[in-house]
Amino acid sequence: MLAIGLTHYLVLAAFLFCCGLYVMATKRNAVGILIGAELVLNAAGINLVAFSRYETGLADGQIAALFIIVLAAAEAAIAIAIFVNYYRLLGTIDPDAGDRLRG
Amino acid sequence: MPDAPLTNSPDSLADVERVVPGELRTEEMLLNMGPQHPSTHGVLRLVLRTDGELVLEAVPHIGYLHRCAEKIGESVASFQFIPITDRLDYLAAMINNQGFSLAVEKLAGLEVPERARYIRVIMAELNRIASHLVSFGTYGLDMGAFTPFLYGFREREYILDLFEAACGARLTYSFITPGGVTQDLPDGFLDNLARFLDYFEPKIDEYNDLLSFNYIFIKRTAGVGVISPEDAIAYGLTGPCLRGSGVKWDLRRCMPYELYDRFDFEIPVGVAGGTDRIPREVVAGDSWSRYFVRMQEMKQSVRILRQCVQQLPAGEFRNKPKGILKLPPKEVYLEVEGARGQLGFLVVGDGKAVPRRVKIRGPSFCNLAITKHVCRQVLLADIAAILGSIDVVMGEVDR
Amino acid sequence: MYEAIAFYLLAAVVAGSAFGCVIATNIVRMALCLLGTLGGVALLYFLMAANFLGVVQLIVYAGGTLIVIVFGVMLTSRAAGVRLRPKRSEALAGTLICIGLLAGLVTLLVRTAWPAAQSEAQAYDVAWLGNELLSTYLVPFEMVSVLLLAVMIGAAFLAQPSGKDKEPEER
Amino acid sequence: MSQLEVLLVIGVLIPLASFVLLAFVGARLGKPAAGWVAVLAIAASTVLATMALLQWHGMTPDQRLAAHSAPLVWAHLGAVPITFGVNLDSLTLIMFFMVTFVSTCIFVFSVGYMAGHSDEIDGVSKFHRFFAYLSLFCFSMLLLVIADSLLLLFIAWELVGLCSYLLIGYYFHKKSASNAAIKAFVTNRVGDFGFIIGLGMVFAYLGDLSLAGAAQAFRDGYAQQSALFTQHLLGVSLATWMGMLLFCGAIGKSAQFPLHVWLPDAMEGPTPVSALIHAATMVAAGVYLTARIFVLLTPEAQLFVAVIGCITLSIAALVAIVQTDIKRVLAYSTISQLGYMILGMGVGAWIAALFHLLTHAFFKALMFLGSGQVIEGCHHEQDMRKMGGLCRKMPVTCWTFLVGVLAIAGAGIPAAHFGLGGYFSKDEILAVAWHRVYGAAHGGHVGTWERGNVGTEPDTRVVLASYAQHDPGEQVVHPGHLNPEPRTLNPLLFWIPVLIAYVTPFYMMRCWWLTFMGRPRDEHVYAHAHESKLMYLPLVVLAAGTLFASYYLFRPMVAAAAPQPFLTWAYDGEAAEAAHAQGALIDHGAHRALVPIVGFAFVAGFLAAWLLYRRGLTLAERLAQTLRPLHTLLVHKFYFDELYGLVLVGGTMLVKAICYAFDKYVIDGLVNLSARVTERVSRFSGVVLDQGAVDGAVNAVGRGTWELGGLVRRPQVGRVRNYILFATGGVAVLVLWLVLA
Amino acid sequence: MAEFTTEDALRSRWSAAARPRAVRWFSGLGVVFVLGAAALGLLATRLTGMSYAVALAVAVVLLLTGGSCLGAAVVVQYPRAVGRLLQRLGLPLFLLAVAAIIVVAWAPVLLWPDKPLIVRDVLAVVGAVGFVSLFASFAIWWERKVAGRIQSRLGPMRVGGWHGWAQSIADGLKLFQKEDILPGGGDAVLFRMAAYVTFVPALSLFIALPFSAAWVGRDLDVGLLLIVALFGLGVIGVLLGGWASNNKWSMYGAMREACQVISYEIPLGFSLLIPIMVAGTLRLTTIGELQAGGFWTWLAFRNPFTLIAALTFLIATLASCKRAPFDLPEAESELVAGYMTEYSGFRWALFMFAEYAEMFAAGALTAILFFGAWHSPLPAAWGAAWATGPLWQQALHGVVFSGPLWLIFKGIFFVYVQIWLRWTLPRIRLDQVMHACVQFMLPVTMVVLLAQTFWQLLVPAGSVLAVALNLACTVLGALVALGIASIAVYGLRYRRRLVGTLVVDHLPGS
Repeated sequence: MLAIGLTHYLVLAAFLFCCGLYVMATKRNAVGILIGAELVLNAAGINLVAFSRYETGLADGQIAALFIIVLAAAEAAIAIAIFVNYYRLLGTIDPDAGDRLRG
Repeated sequence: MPDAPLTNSPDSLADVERVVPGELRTEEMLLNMGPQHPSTHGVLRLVLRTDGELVLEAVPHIGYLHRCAEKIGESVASFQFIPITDRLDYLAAMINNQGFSLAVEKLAGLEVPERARYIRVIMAELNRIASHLVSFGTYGLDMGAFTPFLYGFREREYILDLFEAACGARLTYSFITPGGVTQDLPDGFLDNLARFLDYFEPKIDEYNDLLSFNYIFIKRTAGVGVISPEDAIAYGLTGPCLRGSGVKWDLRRCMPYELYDRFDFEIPVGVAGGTDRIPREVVAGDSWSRYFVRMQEMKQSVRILRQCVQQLPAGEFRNKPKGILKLPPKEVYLEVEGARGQLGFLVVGDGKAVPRRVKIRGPSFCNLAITKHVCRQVLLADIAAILGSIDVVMGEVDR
Repeated sequence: MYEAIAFYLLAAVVAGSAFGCVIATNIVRMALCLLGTLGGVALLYFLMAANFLGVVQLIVYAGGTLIVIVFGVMLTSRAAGVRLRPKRSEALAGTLICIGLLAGLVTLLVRTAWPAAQSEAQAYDVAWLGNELLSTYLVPFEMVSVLLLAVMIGAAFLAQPSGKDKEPEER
Repeated sequence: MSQLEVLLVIGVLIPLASFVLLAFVGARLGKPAAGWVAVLAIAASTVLATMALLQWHGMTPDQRLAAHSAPLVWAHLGAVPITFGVNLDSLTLIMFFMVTFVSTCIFVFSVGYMAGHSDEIDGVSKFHRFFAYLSLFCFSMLLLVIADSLLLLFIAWELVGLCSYLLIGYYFHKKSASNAAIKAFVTNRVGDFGFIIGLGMVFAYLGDLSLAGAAQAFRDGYAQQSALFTQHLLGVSLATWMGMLLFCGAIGKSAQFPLHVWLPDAMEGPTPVSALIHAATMVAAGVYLTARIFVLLTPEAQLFVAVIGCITLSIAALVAIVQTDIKRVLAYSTISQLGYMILGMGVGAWIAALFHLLTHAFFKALMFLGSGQVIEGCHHEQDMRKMGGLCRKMPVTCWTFLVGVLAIAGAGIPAAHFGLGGYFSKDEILAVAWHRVYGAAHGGHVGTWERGNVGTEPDTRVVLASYAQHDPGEQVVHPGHLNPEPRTLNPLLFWIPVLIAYVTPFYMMRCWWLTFMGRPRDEHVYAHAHESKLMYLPLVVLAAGTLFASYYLFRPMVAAAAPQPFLTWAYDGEAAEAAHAQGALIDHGAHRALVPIVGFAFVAGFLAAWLLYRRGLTLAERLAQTLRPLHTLLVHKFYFDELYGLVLVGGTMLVKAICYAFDKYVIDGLVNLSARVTERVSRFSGVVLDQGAVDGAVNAVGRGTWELGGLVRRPQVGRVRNYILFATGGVAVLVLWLVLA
Repeated sequence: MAEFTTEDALRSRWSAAARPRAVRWFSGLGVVFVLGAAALGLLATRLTGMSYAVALAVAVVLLLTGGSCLGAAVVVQYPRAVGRLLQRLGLPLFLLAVAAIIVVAWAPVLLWPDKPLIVRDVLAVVGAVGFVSLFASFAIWWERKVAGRIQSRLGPMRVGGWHGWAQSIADGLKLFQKEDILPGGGDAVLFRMAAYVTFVPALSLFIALPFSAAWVGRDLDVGLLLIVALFGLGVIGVLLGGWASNNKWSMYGAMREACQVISYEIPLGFSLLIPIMVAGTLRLTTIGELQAGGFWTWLAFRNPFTLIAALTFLIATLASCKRAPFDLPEAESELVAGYMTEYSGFRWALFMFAEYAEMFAAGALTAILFFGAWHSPLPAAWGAAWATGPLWQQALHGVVFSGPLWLIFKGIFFVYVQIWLRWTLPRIRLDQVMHACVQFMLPVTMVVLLAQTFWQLLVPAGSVLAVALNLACTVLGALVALGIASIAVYGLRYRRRLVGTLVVDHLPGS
């Protein structure tokens, strides 16, 4: 247990991933779902870096994680912009309320 | 949170909550500014309808400092009402004393010795300077500049010292009284006054450099809260607020009382920027103009004071009425030019010492009325700028 | 041993905050928990000798994305006041499924024989990373920059008030 | 890239350009102009396609081989290169031509059709959006056609799905339309889920996602008896699983049996969309996919395909009999015809199935456009019961429609080798099925030929695969024919399609007769009916296409592309033809046997329909009264929608109900039990007990019924989070299975 | 007026019921921590096999924590006695504490540089806590003194004796004792957490902040970025605090803070890129050592663009530290106290600590990036002989040429600049803040960035142009420095005349 290896990180990431999925699946607030997505992305990031650190030794994992971070920022910006509009339109950010497909 | 008390208040803002369909109903918010707030200068309460930083509407609520001054005036003798007038505009108590005394004198037909009249002018103008210094200081404070406040108070301290020497009080003087003033000036007062004027006059330019012409300060105040001359007249604005809009109206010049027709002074008014030293951004009637009128008025007051020092005659300081002063059954309304505008006293006598009716026109009260008109579609920070430039004293608003 | 201590500490922080996200009903608290996770993951990156990544995680994720999220929460805060709880059935199903998934994943991960850890972590120098980014991964890098531009324009377009709303006067 | 490839790629990209143009400046182009831009683009593609087709036609096999170029490497997944290239063979070219040609007709029709629609949403016209979507759809479909790797195919596949969603939901302010769009999308996702798992298996076990590479790896894997063939899951080999999962995609997209429910609902979209997507092209994608993965199918998987096709074609045809909405009749007939194609794939009639696909594209597009004309002419009246006698008002539509009806019914002169497209294609499918059922017993000739004389066209896929691994010049050595003994099929696989071959002409004639013949049943509709020129031009062109796109034009093209299958045979491939010429394989016995069996089916069907409907609806209604249970079953489409409502949505809700019940009846029950025991002891009364027990049971039944009703009632739309939950659940199950396996 | 003493400042604010409880808790915790430290020190290495260094580090932390708890208990129990003690022995005790903290924090780092990094980290955190608390106390006192002088007052004069030096300590003790008030309807957990979320990043950035090439907790290759990242993190705390306060003014403050800090991070980042480009590294020690050759080699004076970048960086840090004229988040005349409206006592103190820690970090970063880091204006090479000589020579080298003292001095100088600006300038309005960022800072920094790029591409290091502009900038910088110095000297010399006090004679009381 004391020698930290790839498995440790992967298990942690798996936990994070499942938490994120749960949050995405159950929170009835659109921002909550976004937060869940961030958790999932972080789990992916941990995995990528862990593999790059313990297995490949190449830059690819880190670069991919870097892109994840950047894309997550972009995603959040767009998502929040959408949510704000959504909120303006519907007066709620319950994603379930948005099943009408029209503005 | 202000939502709850609103419904109970007399001029409820219920219609403020009205939602325009299709508009963004979500971002508007009611904000309670005061009665305890650093930039409302006392217990003024403003209810703001805001959209983010943008203030859509500001409604003043008053009455938190109401002390029944007028009612008291109907139950005490006119001499005894003088200390109450101190508490109206407590930053310029001398002028309050003066206004009420003048009204009573006119009603009772009381003559005032010339020396007393000079002393009255000296006190009134000194107090005008003191009041404007506070206004200058707190306006800086409202704009986030702390230092001018202390400078203003330092200078005011010297004036208060002079008042203290003259009457023993530093805030509520009760010095001017029907028939003259309560005491003659102490020895060396005029010397000290002259020294103060010599010291003070250059300071005004220094403060202009420090605050008035500071780039940030100009940016904060120029073009903010513009009141057109028409609006200013329509809303009954007086004093620096009226003159800031470019209307050349000053009772000391237009309807002279006491000895003001003897002095040589100018009436500063707000002008559009670009000329002289006035910054480009300035529009006549904006906050900066109102503020700057006060700065210039201090200079004119110094000018009047210098003339007083030269002209002050010897003689009686008071024409003391014999016995109790009875007020004839007449009605007198008289206005003087206070530090914040025209201060009016209506005194109705019915042959007794106690007036039948006293009514006070507080300039701050009338000036405050324009807040709702001006504070529309401005930023939150502009509220402080506008309110500070209107410069109300709540003691006078609520009386 | 230090690595182990640090890892377990950070893992506790990360997992704890993630779990906090799961159980929190208040969206702002979720954001706070997310901060814990993001910070913890950043430190985990440090632990894995990916310093640059850790710092970028802090700057971009914790310092940027999270603030955007919190901002979003606050812009929609009137709705946030209404607690939107999931239905009990959803929560239960979600719990079961996620626990099942986690159990499966962990079993798989533990069962798999990963190659032994490299004895010495390669020095992930920033300069090296930068060179890689601008040589091997130049195309994705440029694509990401184009994407960011698009996002910037898109977000600005989406967030702009509709024509009916009054704009504050220009000063 | 070779000249041909360039032609095709440009042909693919032009609609994309049109899409981009319309998406950005479409609103400014205005109402007719935006449509004409799209028409121009697709027409340009058609020209290119025709040029390519002609060029290909004039090439020798060697030239054709030389026209291939190495695909572009897009990325490396591990050691596996992900490549994008053009899959150049006759099938690609003929499909390409068909898609562009039919699309052009439909685009032109659309300009006329959509111009008459007020489609403003919030004051903005959506006209340009419609054509933008159409262009994007064409791009996706063409990309799908030319894709040479499963991954690229999948990408195009999903794009097609997206376009379908957008177009079905075009009238998204109509609740039913947006529901239908979501239904189509979600249903397709179910199929795609299988497809992507299949893709994963291809990647994992074959290590190559290009069509050629995968096929090659499949052969090699079989030769070496790799894990794919030796490992079994639930008694079925992984290879079969892989084929079945890949085929799942086709099930979704081609609206096959369990997932066919979306297609009739998709008629909520504008009629040209129905013509383009839900008749001619998109649904054909599933068949096309099956054709492309044909070489990866094992006999078991192929049997699975055949069974699915058989079930679909019968169910759909039966339902079509009772539909009254003209578009729904066409929709169900589409499903039924797709079932034929899939059945063809399943029994090994590769060429016939694709041939049927092509002919079907023409006549179904023709009929849909005709129905669009009718609907438009009757002011959006879709109910056939209110039509009738329209022939006088819209003659061109009427007669072109009849061409389509004849084609779908398989009209032709038996034994004279003359007829419309449908005649040949359907006949050939049935012939192969007959052969698979009875041929072996009769002749026993199966699998007796040499592989040397297979195909006239060099198997480009194999050659292409060799680019990656070998010198171009080196010939790949094939492992040969390893599974020479195809099993004999169940006779039902022959007899059910035959039966349905009688039903098809019946319902098509019913449709035509009710619409165009007889007396007008609704004066109002009849009085306003009219025909517009811009819209019937495409009809005429398509009708001509239907007439000429027959056996001699299309079939050779398709046949030239027939794969060299390996575990399964295309029983009608060129090899078969060759063998056929030698009297070895499908001897004329099959065809001869078919003549009395189905040769005059169309006559019988037409006659029956005419007899039943010649006096309007009265006779039919009386019949329906007589056969009420059957009629109800058919009108409710075998209760599939209701079943899915119960199973899919209800599945989730069931979990809730179980939890609720646990809470309510076990936990609370325990508490109540103790209370009740006390009560019982204290009251000591049997009456109370009786009442409690009986009432409890009644209430439980009532509550159960109520809950169940609630479950069934709920629509299966809208909850993003639930979809996440479903997906997660799926992954969880998969992972757990991996763990436990 | 009666003398106001430390005692008064320490007069307990605990209610009668709460006081004994507080004493019990504090003393109990203190004893536990101290005993824990002792136990760890004595036993841990033997019993658990924990390494000596770790045990030491943990023990030090426990000791410090326990000590502070015990101290708090004593203060709460005996405010008068403590007050008297502070009055008498305050200054020497205070200096002793300073020395002790520095020694405890840094000695192991310097003595055992080969110890595991985690030990250094732990010690660096201890050092950072010590330094930040010390510096914050000093800076608050100093700010009040400076403000007083600018406003022609004296500032604090009484507490502690000499120039009221113990004023902020007394304030701190007072705040520490105040009741922890939670706003009704607010989110109590978030309200509490927010203070830490702001404080912890501000504190932890000191781990990566080098005081000299050797005096650094962790010399990271991404040190600069880490500090900037931690700079940006405090915003979240402010946002959460503002939200959790359930007060619209707080919310306004928080929103303003978020807007402002995020916007100014862009020009801040662009300005940062200039020294990064010149140095070609993100490692702060390398950037610092680049400027060892006298003040003409300081990065700000390399060429005109670096000079402009230094100025834009200064302005951007002002905005990031929310100091005047960018102090909108807590603008008292508009927002009462902004996001801190509902905070009081200890948590309020945490916010203040964070603010001052950030101020120093910003100042120190300015110094490291642009103004010669820990080097004096003299070239360090001149003192190379001292650097390796005996201990006293080394000490002398640290004072004259380069050492942590110089960095602290420069940091304090830039903090002084911030204080100076705060007490002289009005506040900008929010829209003006944004306009200033988007319409001025952003274009300027971008142009400078481009210009610097081309400069480095086109102008070789030793060319005439480079040397001439270097010289010009240096002279300009020197002139400005001289100007400031001469104004200061002039002001000191003629302060009475400048203030122009007026003593009015013959008045009662004068």
